[in-house]
Amino acid sequence: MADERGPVVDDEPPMRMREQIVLQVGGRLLTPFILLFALYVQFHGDFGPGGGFQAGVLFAAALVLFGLLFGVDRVQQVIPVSVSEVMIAVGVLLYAGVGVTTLLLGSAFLDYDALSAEHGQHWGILLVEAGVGIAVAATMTRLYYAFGSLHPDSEPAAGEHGE
Amino acid sequence: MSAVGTLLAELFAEPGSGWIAAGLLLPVGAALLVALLGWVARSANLRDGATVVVGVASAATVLRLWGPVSSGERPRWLLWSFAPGGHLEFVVEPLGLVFATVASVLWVVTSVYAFGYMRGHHEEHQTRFFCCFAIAIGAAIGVAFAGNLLTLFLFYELLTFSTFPLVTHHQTTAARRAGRVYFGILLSTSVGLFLLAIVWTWWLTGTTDFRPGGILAGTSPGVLVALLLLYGYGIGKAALMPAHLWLPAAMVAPTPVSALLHAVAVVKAGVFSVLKVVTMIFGVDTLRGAMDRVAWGDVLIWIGCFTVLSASIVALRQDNLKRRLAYSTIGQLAYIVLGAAVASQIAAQGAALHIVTHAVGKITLFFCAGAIYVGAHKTEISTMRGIGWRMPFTMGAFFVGSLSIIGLPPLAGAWSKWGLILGASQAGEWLVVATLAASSLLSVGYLLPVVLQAFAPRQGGAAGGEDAGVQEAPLLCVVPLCLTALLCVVLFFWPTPFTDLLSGFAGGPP
Amino acid sequence: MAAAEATAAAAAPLPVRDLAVVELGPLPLEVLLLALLGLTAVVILRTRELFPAALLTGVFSLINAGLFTLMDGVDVAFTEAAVGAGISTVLFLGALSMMDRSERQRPPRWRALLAVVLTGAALIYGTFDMPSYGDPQAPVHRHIAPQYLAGAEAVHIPNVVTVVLASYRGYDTLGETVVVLTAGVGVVILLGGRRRRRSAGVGSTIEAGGRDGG
Amino acid sequence: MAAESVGQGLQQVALSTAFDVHFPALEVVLPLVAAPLCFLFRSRAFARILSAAVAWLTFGVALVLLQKVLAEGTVRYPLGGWAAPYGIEYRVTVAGAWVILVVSLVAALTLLFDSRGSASRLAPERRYLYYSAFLLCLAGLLGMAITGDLFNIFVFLEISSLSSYALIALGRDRRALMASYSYLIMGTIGGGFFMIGVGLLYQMTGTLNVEDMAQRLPAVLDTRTVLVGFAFLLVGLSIKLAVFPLHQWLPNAYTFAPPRVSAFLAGTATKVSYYVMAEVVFVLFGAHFVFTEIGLGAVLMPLSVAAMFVGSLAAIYQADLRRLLAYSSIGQLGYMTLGLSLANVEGLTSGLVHVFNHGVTKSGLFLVVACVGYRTGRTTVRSMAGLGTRMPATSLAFVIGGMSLIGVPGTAGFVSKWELIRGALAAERLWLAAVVLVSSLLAVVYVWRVVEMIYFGRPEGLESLGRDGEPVREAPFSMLLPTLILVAATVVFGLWSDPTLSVARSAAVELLGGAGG
Repeated sequence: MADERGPVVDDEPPMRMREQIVLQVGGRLLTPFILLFALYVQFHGDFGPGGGFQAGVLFAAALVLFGLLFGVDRVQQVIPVSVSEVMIAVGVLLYAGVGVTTLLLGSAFLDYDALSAEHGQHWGILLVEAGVGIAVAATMTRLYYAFGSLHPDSEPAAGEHGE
Repeated sequence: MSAVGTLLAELFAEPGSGWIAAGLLLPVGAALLVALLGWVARSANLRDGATVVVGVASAATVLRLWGPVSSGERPRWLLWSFAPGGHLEFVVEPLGLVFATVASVLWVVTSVYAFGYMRGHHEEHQTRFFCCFAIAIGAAIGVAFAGNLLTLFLFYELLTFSTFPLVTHHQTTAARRAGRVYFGILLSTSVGLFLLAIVWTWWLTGTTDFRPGGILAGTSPGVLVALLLLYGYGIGKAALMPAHLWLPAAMVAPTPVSALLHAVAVVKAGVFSVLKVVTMIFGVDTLRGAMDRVAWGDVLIWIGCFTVLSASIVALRQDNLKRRLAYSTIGQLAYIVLGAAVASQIAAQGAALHIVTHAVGKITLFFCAGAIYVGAHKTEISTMRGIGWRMPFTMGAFFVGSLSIIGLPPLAGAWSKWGLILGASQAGEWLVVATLAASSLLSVGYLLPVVLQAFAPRQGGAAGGEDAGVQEAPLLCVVPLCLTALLCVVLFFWPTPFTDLLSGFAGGPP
Repeated sequence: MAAAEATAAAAAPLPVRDLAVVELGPLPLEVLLLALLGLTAVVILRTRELFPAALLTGVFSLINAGLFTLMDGVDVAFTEAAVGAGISTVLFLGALSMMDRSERQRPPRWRALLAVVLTGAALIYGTFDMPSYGDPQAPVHRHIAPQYLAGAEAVHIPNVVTVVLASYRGYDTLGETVVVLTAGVGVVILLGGRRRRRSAGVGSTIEAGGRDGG
Repeated sequence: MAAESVGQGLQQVALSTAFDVHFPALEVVLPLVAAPLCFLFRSRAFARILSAAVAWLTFGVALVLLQKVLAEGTVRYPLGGWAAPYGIEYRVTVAGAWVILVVSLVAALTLLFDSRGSASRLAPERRYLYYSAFLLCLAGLLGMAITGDLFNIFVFLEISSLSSYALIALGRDRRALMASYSYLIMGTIGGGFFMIGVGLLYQMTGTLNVEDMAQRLPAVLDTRTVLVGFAFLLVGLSIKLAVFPLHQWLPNAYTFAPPRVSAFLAGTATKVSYYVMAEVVFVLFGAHFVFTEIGLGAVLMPLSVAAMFVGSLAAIYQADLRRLLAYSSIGQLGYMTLGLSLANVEGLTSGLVHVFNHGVTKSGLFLVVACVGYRTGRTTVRSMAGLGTRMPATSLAFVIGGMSLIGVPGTAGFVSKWELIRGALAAERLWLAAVVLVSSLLAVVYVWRVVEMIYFGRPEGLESLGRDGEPVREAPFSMLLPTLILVAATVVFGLWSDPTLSVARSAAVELLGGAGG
C-alpha cells in the first residue's frame, strides 16, 4: 500500500493527473461510455438492477473522472455550478411534483394510478426515477465541485456577515 | 368568545361570587390603573388618587360580604380548573373574610401613609412601587378567599413574587442580598415543603378543598403530625424559626413595605394559611387526637414556644428600631401558630383574632418607625432620646401600639391574648400558657424602653443641636398612624363584629 | 428452535408448506470476502496516513459490494460500488487535499473502544435468534414480500426492487432523494461560498461578498 | 385486508373526494416542496416569505388535523395509495397531531422573528440556503411525528438531522463548526442505531408498519433478536433525545447555532424524538413488555432524575445564557422522560403536555436571548446587566419564561410539573414527587442569577453600549412580537390549561391503550 501512494500524495494530487497522457486518452474514451451506461441503468431499472440512484451516481462519476483528468474548469464549462444546483432542486421537484399531481388528480400522494389507469405505474416509476437520477447526479457533481475545487491555501474566510 | 361568556355567566351564577370577583379584581385593576397613570399619563397625583379610590372600593366590596357570611352563607366562585385536582375556586368563610378585611382596609391606610413617606423621601420608581403594592394586596385577598389548597398556593406564590420588587426597591447591593434571602427562603420552603405537603394531602384524601372540620380524619396520627410539621415550615411566611430569616432581611425595604409585610399582607398570609390548614384541612379535633397519641405530637408547639421566646430575647438586643419590630413580629406570629398548634377551638379563635389585633398594633408601630425616619432621620433607638417631645403624635401612637402588642387593656391586643391563653389552658398546654406569659413580660422589655427613651427629658437644654431638624412627619404620615392607634382602642371596646363572625369557625361542619 | 417456531407462527397467514429447508452453509467465497472485509477495516483503523485510509475505504466498499452480490442484493451492490467505492472515495481525496494528510498521534480511546465492543457484542447476540440465512419460512419472506412479487408481476415490471422502492415505498424514496438534497444544501451552505482562486482567475475573487466565509 | 389482496396485484385504497383528506400528506409535503423551491429561486426575499407562509400553513393544517383526530380518532393516509402494511401509511394519532402542532407553531413563530439579529456565516445573498435548510428540518420533524412506518421515521430523522447539522454550523462563532461536527457524529450514531434496530425487528416480523409490527411482535418477543433490536432503537432515540448521559452534544449545539435555529431546535427536535420514543415503547412493544418484563423503568427513572439534577446544576454555573438554557433543557427533558418511565396516564400526560409547555417556553427564552444578543452584541449572563430598565419588555419576557422553567403556579411549567407529581403519586412514589419539587429549586437558582443580573446588575464600562456603539434600547417590534407571543402562551396555558392538558391526556390514553396493538 505504501508504494502506491507515491505518485498521488505529491502536492496537488488531482492536478498531477493532467499530465498523464495514457490516463487522459483512456478517460476521454471511457467517459461517453460511462454516461451511456448511466442512461441505460436509469431507463433499464424496471428490468434489471439499477434505477435512478445508481444511474445518477454513475453519471456523476463520469463527470468526476473527466474532471480529475482535465480539470474541474472543463467540467464546469459544460455544467456550471449554478446549473448543478438548479438540477438538484429540479430533480426533487420532479419527484415531489408527481406526488402533487396525483394528489391534485384526487388520488393519494404518489398514487401513480391516477396518472393513467393502465400505465400509471410505469409512467410514475419512470418519472420519479428520472427525478432521483437528476437529483443524485446533480448533487454528486455539486459535491465534487465543492471538494474537488478546493486548495490548501484557500482557507475559510473569517468574515462574518450580518444580514 | 364563548369562553368569556361562560366566564361571565359563572361569575354571577351564584350569589356573592360577583363580589368575590370584584374583591379580587379591584386590586388588579388598581395595579393597571396605577401603571397607566404613572407610566403613560405621568401624573403622580392622579395615580395616587386612583390607588385610594380603588382601595376604598375594594375594602367596601370585602365589607359587603360580611352580611351574607355572618348569616351563614358561604359565597363561592369556581373560576376554572388550572390542573386536574386543582380548581381555581374561592369560598368566603369567616376566617378568610377577617383576613381579607384586615388586608383591604389597612391597604387604604397604608397607601395614604405611603404617599407621605415616599414623597417625603423623594423615592424613585414610585409607580412600580404602587403597582406591585396593589398586586400584593390582590394576592393577599386571593389567599384569604381561596377555596382549596392549590388556589391558596397560587396566590401565596403570587404574593411572594409581587412583594419581591417592593423589598428590593432600592436596587442596591444590600437590597439584592436581602432579596436573595427573602426570595430564597420563601420560595424554597413553599415549593420544597408546602407544595409537597399539599401533594401529600391530596394523595391521602383525593381533594384539596377546605372543609369545616377538616378532610384528614382517619389518617394515621404519625402522618398527621409529620404533615403538620411540613405545613408549619412549608408556609415560610409564618416565620417559624429558623425559617424566619427572611423577615429581618426584608427590613431593607421602605417602611410602608415593612408595614405591609409585617402587619398586613405577607406574614399574615402565612399565619392565616397555617390557621386555615389546621382548622379546615386537619380539623382541630382530628389534630388534637393525633397529637395526644404520638409521643412527639407537640413538636410544633415546642418549636412555636422556642420561636416566641428566642425572638423576643433577640428583639431585646436590637438597637435598630425596624429590626426590633421585626423580631417582635416573629414572636407574635408564633403566637398565632401556637394558637393553631394547640388545636382547640378557643385557641384558634384567639389566634384568628390575633391576626386582626396584631395587624393593627404592629402597623401602628411600623408607621411610627417610618415617621421617625422621615421626621427625624433616625433609625437607631439609642439616638431617639427625647424625640417624643417634638413628635408627640407619633410617639403617642407608638405607646398605644406597644401596649396593644403587649396585650394590656384597654387595647385590642388584650382580647386575642386572652383567647389564646384561655384556649391553651383548656387544652392543658401549660407550656404555651407559660410561654405567652413570659413573652408578654419580654415584650414589655423591648417595646416600652423605646417610649421611655423618646419621652426622656432632653439633656443639655431645649434646642440641642442634634435635635434641631426633628419635627413631626408630614400629615399624610401622621394621620394614618393616629388612625391605626385609634383602631387599637376601638377594637378593645367593640370587638364584637370580629368575635361574632369568628365564633365557632373552627368547629365541625355547620 | 423455539424461536424459529415462533417466527414461523408469526408468519401465520400463509400455510406453512413443507419446504425442504436448504441449509445454505457459508460458501467459501463469502468467508474469504468477510475475512478480507475485517482485515481492511483493521488496516484502516491502524493507518495513520489518511490518504491510504481513504483509498482503503473504497476497497472496503468494493468488498462489501461483492458480498451483497453473493447475497443476491444486486441493486444494493451496485449502489455500494458506485457510491462507496467511487464517488465517496473521490470526495474523501478532495477533502484530504485541504488538510493534514496524517492523523495526529492520539492516546487510545478506551471509551470509544468499549462502546464499539459493546455494540458488536449486542449485534452478535442479536443474531442468535435470527431466522437462518435464506430460510424461506422467515417472516421477511412470508409476510409482505409475496404481495410485492404479485404486484410487480401484475404491472409487468420484472425488477421487484424497483417496484418496491419507487411505488410501494415510493414515499421513502422521495425522502431519500430529499436526504440527498439536504446533503447538497448542507455542503453548499458550508463550502459553496468559497471561490476557487487559482484556476478561475482573478475575476471571481471579487464577486459580491468575496470571501463569504461559507 | 392482506389475504384478499394477495395475488390481485396492485390494490388501491379509495380516498374520499374531499380535499382535506390530503391534509396529512400536505403537512409534510408543503415544506418538503418549498425547500427545493427556495434552493431553486436563489432569492432571499422569496425564500423568507415562502418559508414563513409554509410554516403558518403547516400550523393551520396541524390544527385542523388535531381537531379531526380528536373528533374522529386516528386519521390514516395511504401514501401512493397502498394499504397499510404494504405501502407507507401516515397515521395521525392524537399524540402525533399534538407534536406536529407544537413543531409547526414554534417554526411559524421563529420564522416570524425578524432575522436581523441572527448574523450567520452566510453572506446576505446566500441566505436563501438557510431557509431551505430550515424548511427541510421542519419537514423532517413533521414527517417523523406523522408517519406510521418505522423506516419512514428513519428517513425523516435523517432529513431533519442533516439539515440541523448544516443549520447549527451556520452559527457566527467558529466553534459552531465543532459543535455541529460533534452533533453530527452523535446524531449519526443515533440514527445508525435506530436503523439497526429497525433492521433487526424487520428480520423478525417482515413488516415495517408500526401497527402491523406491533401485532406481530408478541409472537417473537422472547427472542434475543427482538430484544437487541429494541435496545438499539431505544439507545438511538435516547441520543437524539439527549437522555442523560447521552446529552453531551446538546449544549454546544444550542449555544453556537444561529439564534433562531437554537430557538427552533430547542422547542422541537428533542420533542419529536420524545414522541417517537413513546410510540416505540407503548405502541410498538407495549408497556407490559417494556416495563414489566424488561424493567426499563429501573434504568430510565434514575437516569431522568440524574438529568434533572445534573442539567440544572450545570445550568447554574454557565456564563453564557444560551448554554444555561441548553443545560436547563437537559434537566427539563429529564422531567419528560421521568413521566414516560412512570408508564401511567398521568406521567405520560405530563411528558406530552411538557412537549408543548417546554417547547413554547424554551423557544421563547431563546428568542429573548436573540433579542438581547441583537442589541448588546453578547449573550452572556453579564450582558443582561441592567437591562430591566433599558429593555423592559424583553426582560419581563425572560422573567416569565424563567418562572415557567421553575414551574411557578400560573405558568405552563407548573401544569406539567403538577401532572408529573400526580403521575409519581399514581405510581405510589411519594419520594419521586419530593425529588421533582426539590429539583425545581435548582431551576430557581439558575433563573434567579439572570433575573438579579437584569434588575440589579450594573453594566460596567463599555457594557452599557450595544453592538452598534449606541446605548442599548428595546428590541425592535418585529423581534419582540414572536418572542412575546411565545412567552404570553406560557402564561395563558399556565392558567387555562384545560385545552393543553385534555389533548395531552387523550394522547397519553391512546398511547397506553395501544399496547400490543
